[in-house]
Amino acid sequence: MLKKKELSINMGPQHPATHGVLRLVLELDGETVVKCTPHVGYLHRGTEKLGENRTYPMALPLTDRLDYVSSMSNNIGYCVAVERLLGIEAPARAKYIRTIMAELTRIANHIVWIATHALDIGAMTVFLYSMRDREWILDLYEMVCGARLTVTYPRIGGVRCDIDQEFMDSCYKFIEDFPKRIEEYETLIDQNRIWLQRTVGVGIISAADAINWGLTGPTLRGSGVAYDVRKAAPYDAYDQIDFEVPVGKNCDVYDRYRCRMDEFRQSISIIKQCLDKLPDGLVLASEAPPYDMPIGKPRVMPGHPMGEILPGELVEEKVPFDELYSATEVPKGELGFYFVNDGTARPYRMRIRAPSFVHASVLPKLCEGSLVADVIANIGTIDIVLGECDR
Amino acid sequence: MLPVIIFIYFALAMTTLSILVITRRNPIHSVLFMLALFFHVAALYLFLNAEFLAAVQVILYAGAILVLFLFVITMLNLKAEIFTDPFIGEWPVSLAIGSSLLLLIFFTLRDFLPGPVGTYTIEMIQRETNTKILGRVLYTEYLFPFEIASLILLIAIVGAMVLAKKKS
Amino acid sequence: MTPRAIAELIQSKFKPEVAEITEFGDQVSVLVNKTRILEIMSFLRNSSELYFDYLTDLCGVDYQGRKNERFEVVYHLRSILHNHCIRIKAAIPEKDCKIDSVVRIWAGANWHERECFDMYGISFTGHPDFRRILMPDDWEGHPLRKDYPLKSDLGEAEWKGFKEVLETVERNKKYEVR
Amino acid sequence: MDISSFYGFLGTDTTDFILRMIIMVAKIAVVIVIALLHVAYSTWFERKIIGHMQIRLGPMRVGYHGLLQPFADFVKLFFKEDIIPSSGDRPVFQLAPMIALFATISSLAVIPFFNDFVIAKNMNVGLLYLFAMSSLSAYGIILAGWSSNSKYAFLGGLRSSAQVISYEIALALSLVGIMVLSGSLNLVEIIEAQQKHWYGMYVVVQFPAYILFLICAFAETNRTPFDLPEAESELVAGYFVEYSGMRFSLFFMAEYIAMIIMSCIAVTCFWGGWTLPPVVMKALPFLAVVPGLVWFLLKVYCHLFLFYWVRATVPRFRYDHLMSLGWKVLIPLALANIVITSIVKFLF
Repeated sequence: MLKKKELSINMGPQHPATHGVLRLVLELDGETVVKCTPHVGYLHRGTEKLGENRTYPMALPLTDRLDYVSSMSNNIGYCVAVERLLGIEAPARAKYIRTIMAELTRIANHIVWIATHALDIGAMTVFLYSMRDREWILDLYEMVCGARLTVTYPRIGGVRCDIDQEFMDSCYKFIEDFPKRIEEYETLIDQNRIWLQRTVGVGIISAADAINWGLTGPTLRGSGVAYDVRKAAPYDAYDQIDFEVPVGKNCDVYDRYRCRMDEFRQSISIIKQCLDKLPDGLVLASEAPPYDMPIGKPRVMPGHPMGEILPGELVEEKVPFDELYSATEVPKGELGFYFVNDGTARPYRMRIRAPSFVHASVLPKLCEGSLVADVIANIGTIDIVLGECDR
Repeated sequence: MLPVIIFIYFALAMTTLSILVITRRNPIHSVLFMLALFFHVAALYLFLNAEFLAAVQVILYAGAILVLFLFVITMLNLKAEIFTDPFIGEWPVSLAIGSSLLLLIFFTLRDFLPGPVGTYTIEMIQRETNTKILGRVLYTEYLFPFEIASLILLIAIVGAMVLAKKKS
Repeated sequence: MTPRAIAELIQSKFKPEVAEITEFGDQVSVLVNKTRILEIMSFLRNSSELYFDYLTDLCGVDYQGRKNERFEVVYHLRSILHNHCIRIKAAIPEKDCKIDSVVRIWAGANWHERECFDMYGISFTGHPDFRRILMPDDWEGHPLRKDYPLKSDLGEAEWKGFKEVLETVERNKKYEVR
Repeated sequence: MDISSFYGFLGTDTTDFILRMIIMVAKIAVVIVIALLHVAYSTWFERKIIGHMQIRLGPMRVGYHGLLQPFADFVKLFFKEDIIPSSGDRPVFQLAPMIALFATISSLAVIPFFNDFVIAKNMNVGLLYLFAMSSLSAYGIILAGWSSNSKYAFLGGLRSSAQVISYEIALALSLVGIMVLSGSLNLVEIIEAQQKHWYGMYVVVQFPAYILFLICAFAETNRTPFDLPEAESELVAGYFVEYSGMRFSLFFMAEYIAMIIMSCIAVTCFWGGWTLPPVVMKALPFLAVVPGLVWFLLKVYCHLFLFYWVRATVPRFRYDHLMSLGWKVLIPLALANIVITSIVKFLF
């Protein structure tokens, strides 16, 4: 007799809609997804291990490669964490510049997100419209630091170089023009019935579930939880800036889309405030560590051999390690750095809490029971970058 | 002469295709031969001046029913079927029964008489077009059988829906 | 609540379990025994005054050289409702390298625990889908351990997987169009 | 082709038969070659239009503004390696693109391009023939999906067969109103019937049917927003994911010819084919010097433009929405249209 058997499909690691090298093993019953198993790790480069063998300034460029769509935010997250760990206070001007850069990056990231998300759902034109506008932001990056993708512009204790009037003018012009561009995207998809059918009521995750799964960023806020690290634990200049945290209501793909579209507008308002309020002064703290930061001796208790352990030798005492967890709100969610420091210029442990990693883990919950086409919408809505997910 | 040659071709081709349909191990290939068969049948309809029927033959049988066959067959796992013997064990018996039936038809064929020419002659059909005549016949002379047939189809549709909905 | 107060509350509730409370900046870590970790965690998750509904992060740390407790599993907890956070650490000896999984309390711990196992070899009992996550399934060793070699100890020799690839290429040479 | 006349002259005059056959073959060859040229340039047209809609230029390198791009593409595809999956069904795999192309290209036989130019002139069931051929093109897709032995191709084939069967019905029903009004299934007679009215185009009186027809035409040709069988973000490329080189381009040509055929049907049935409305001709008599083919092509290219425009604008439907739209909206609306048209025709 005939037996019913699920069709299992390998979506990825090479697939146009998995945003990199995510691999989903889907078990299909017709068009319905019965089981979804994500496999990650194809882009694992051992960033944490690399970080543990480099001094703090040397590990900074590694963070560019995490979420390569918004490298500036990762740099800032890393610098904020190391500043907190080493007790360095960045100058006010640097803080404002970093805030501007972080918000520009948020816009750039959400542009890539709306581009790929809309392309996955089938609206091709949005993709090209938004890529045109991302070019502008990349030009702004180029203006301040010469790089476009992997910028390494922020430094521990400030930023690499000051911004000039040309950048300011261009930035003003950008924030003036960009709202019109957002409206352009919205005219294409916002009220489109097919877009609404594809997104409303799809990929629902309730607020309690979203918190339980550890979601952050717009993915969490789409479920109506107004948790934003910029508000909950402000860093840089966010405590002096007035902005709102957009939240969704229906916990579906459409609300997360709305959240991110509203964040565009909030980011513009933040950039405008920062540009208006930008204080004068230095952009790099005087106590900022140099590139060739001396490694130094591990801080150990008297008589403790932790620094130079011989093979097979064990010690009883506890070493006074500094521990610090520092979170920043990158476009994709909460990017956390957990450092364990033994007094040298190298982190004893560098842990990166990547939002994409957490978000990718929720895919089975979102996808199981829905249709194949919704899997695509769900991958788009959680906004993952595999460089960050696999580290 | 040419029409006879063409008819012989169609008759032979249809017989061959029918045999191919039932002897293929792979049901997909059977369906493909069936498709070719339907086209030959449609061509025979054209010989009878029934172009409407020919078109409907292709639309309904080739375009809808056979596609549904194909739809179901592609979803089956055919790996085992392809390697089984295409003939069942009792095939000589079946062959005997089949050929005796064929003989019977052959002998009755001698008494075949062409029916009397009715109202709808070829000339009239050409004048009025096939579609119009067919519609008129169906909706006047044969209205009752036509309605009965549609009712039976309706029952089949309802039945299919009941069966499909049962599960959930 | 301030982190200090939370730490003290935990200490008063689970007196024998709490080994140490350390503080750095405004962050407080509580080092606990791993045996009753599930109990402590469900208390933290469910008590109304703490209500740590959000597991920010879970990771392992390798303190190689310590006599008894080589590893630590670090939990970063946050309460979105009360906006306070705490760090819980559970010490794990190398010989008995396992701890109870907290996936039942926070679903988000799922992949973090898998990663922790992948990188440090710490087993999580009660985990629903316990596999490696970042490294290939047939990987040997746990890369983030401090004694994991930074450079291949094979010297000039190739990694065996690479050798297999080379052999396959050699075998398929005959199909190449020249 | 009128079979009875074919039947009649065969025995009498063989040379006449051979002569007519030669003329027929020449006509077919001319139509196919010109149609393929149109296919080549409709790809260029599409890339240019979508390019400009998406603030980019489209092909620019080969020839002036990329005018030779279709030929460059053809040369590339022709010389590409033809890869056949080792575990696929080889004969079916090779047959599938041919079925797809044959089904669409043979539809050209009954399209009246301009006054008195139809390959099969007296085909009394012209519209039915078109439906038959368009339903046949589903075979190419299903068989391609199945024989590739690839799950993505298979899913694409399944989706396509379900889609084509569903929308075939609504497509045929949306044209029944035209049949009722013109009293014929012959496309030439449909155009002539339109000329009897002052407006000269059935789109005036059959506007809802026209919209229904357009929606179904998009679905039949697997174009956005109904391009689920080849949804590149879900099924990579759907049913032709395993095809390469010339066989791939056969599918490609089939899709574009199908678009042209659908545009031709729309123009013939709703826009008066090669004719202009009598009221326009009366007002502007000098337009009579323009050959009918110009109007026909103009109308066809307007429809092709619509295909491209929609592709640049809307997202893709989901499978279940597509099915419910077809069965729950389009078919009832088409049936209602038939009933209303028949009543109105009966009363007036």
